[in-house]
Amino acid sequence: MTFWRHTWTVLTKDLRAELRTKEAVNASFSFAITILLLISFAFDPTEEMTREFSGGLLWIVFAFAAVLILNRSYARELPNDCLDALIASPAPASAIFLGKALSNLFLLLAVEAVCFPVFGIFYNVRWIGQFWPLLLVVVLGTWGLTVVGTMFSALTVNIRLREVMLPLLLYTTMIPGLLASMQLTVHLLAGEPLSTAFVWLRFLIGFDVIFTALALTFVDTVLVG
Amino acid sequence: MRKSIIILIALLGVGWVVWNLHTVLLQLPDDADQGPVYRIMFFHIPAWFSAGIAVFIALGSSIGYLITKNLKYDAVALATTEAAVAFLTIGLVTGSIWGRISWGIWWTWDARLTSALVCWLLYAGYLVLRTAIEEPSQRARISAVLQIFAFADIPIVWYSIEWFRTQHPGPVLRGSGEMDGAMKAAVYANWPALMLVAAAFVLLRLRQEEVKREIDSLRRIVHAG
Amino acid sequence: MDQRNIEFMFYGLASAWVILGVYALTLLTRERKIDAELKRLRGLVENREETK
Amino acid sequence: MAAAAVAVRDLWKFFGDYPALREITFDVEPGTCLALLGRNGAGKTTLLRLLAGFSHPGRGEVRILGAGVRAPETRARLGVLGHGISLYEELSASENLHLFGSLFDLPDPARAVDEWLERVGLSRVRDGLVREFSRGMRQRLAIARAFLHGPSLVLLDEPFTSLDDRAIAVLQQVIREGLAAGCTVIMSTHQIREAMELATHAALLARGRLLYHGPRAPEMLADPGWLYAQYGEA
Repeated sequence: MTFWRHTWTVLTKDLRAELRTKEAVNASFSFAITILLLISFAFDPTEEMTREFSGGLLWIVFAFAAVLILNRSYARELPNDCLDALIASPAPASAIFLGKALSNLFLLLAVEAVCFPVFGIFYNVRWIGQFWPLLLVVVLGTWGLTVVGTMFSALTVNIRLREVMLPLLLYTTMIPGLLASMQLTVHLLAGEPLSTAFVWLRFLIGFDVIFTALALTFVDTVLVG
Repeated sequence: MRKSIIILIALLGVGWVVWNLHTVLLQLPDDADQGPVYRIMFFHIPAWFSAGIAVFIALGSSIGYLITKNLKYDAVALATTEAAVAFLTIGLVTGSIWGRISWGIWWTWDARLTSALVCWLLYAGYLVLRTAIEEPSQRARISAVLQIFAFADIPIVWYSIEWFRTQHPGPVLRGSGEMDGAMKAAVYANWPALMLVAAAFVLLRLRQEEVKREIDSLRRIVHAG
Repeated sequence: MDQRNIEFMFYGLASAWVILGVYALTLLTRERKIDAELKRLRGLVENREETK
Repeated sequence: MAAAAVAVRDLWKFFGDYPALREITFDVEPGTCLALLGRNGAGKTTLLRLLAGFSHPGRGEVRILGAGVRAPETRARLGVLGHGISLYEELSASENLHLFGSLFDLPDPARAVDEWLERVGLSRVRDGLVREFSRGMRQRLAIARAFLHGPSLVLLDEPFTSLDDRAIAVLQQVIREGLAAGCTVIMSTHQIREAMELATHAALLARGRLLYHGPRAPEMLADPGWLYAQYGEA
């Protein structure tokens, strides 16, 4: 019970601090839209072919946008040595981690929520009919992205080249999770029911569970030297 | 360990590989379907096995470091990961050259190739991360956690890409017996030989890490005084 | 076709040796570098103790 | 005999192979104030970080109020004030304190926050963002943050460095009241005179070793350099 209260405290703290300045969210959002636009130059969005794999492109956009939010996640604790005060408090490192991961999830979902309609218009893709299954897939995929990313944000918080190391480590580790999310999204955007791609859904859930467990286990080791 | 012993092990390994090469090139007949090019397999397959073993040892010593905080385990993890990356590179390059003849292309996004490439990226990322951290204890701790994450990712990567696409020939050593007994024996004979070479690499690297630790403490003395 | 087959066999085997050689070479250059550094620092420390 | 507030046994800390702290052993009795002296790089901050549980010792053990350093009950009774102020620029004074109040599981965080804002003289700007605060205001808020949960052991790293006069007065007052209420204080410091006025004990660190640990002698108050001179550290 206390664990969840601590999680909630950190979650609301991070969201409030972020929403006051909107530094990370604004950067992430404009970056996402720019990439959506750039990709439309690389692949002709009016072609049937492009529409077929555009669900996969969407996840590349999300992965790029995520790094801008994730890089700030633990780095925002650095300026006044706030991380020390958090570690010194009775809240376990795993609760702090979970609060931060949930806050990142929320922020990233907000960016994605704006991207989806823009994407639908740019690429002439209809996704409203698949809203609920799509929401499930997006939440699961984004959770994988944030839980691994928040962990690596903690891992790289005190090192040189933090901004470069995070995406380098995150993208390689995320390949299976991104692959599953892309498969499911393409499948759903083609108008197929979720039930025919059930293996991928199960796989994505498995990915999330494994990395959430690993992160919660090792975050204390990473933060307390 | 004394340098001369390491050199002896290296020479023994290299000599053994050369001896095996003689058997492979002169005594074994050409493969019925593939022609002479299949002889690359005598390097390709044992290289993967050796890399696999190195990766296991690296994981074990990373966990060992987290439990004991003894920097020797960290040095073992580093040395074996480097050897693993070297052998993974051999596996990728030889496989690619073999594919050029057998499949007619240098690279194909088939399951095994892709998984192998992702593994290579994961461990290369580990080596890059190490270069970004100065303080030895912090470096050991953080890279040990990353090692665990990388290892956990391998089976997940494997399954995801296996489902995604497959073109690589199935396991040639077991099952339907695609490979002739004498050839199989030659593959197995080359494995310990390459392992000896790998062992020499690891021992040399370990020695270097020891010297580096001595350099570090000497530096402290010079700076302190 | 057969000619190419044999040619590529040699490429494959050679590439494996080349990669092993390159890694061995990086190990050896590093060895030389850290040995020199060790010698330098030992000299510094000895000097310091003599002057003390 | 009651358990020591802090019991340190054969403590070593390594950075790589370099021992930043070597065989440190000492006890701090409850209700006393220990001034941790030593030059830059002597290991004062490293020792405080170990006591605060920010890092694990290489060898040896620290017991705080009879429990391990990372135990939640220890954390709840520990107040830490380090080099940084550990406050969030984007949050207001009261939001900052509320955050730590709830992380420390205070039964009535709102009351504690009000009380402490009053004590450090920031009640009127309680809703102002820390970003807009002057240096002195930030420092006073940091003091409130460290003492908010009524800790029984307070660790202060160079507390008087770079404080303005008003913040020094507030901190001295808060420490005095804490000591009177049985709280234990350990502080590292350069400003020997201010520290010595409060300290009941003193300890001297040099190159990771504990050279002296004992009651504060009258000489120390009269001549701040006395301890250093005694142990050849001057």
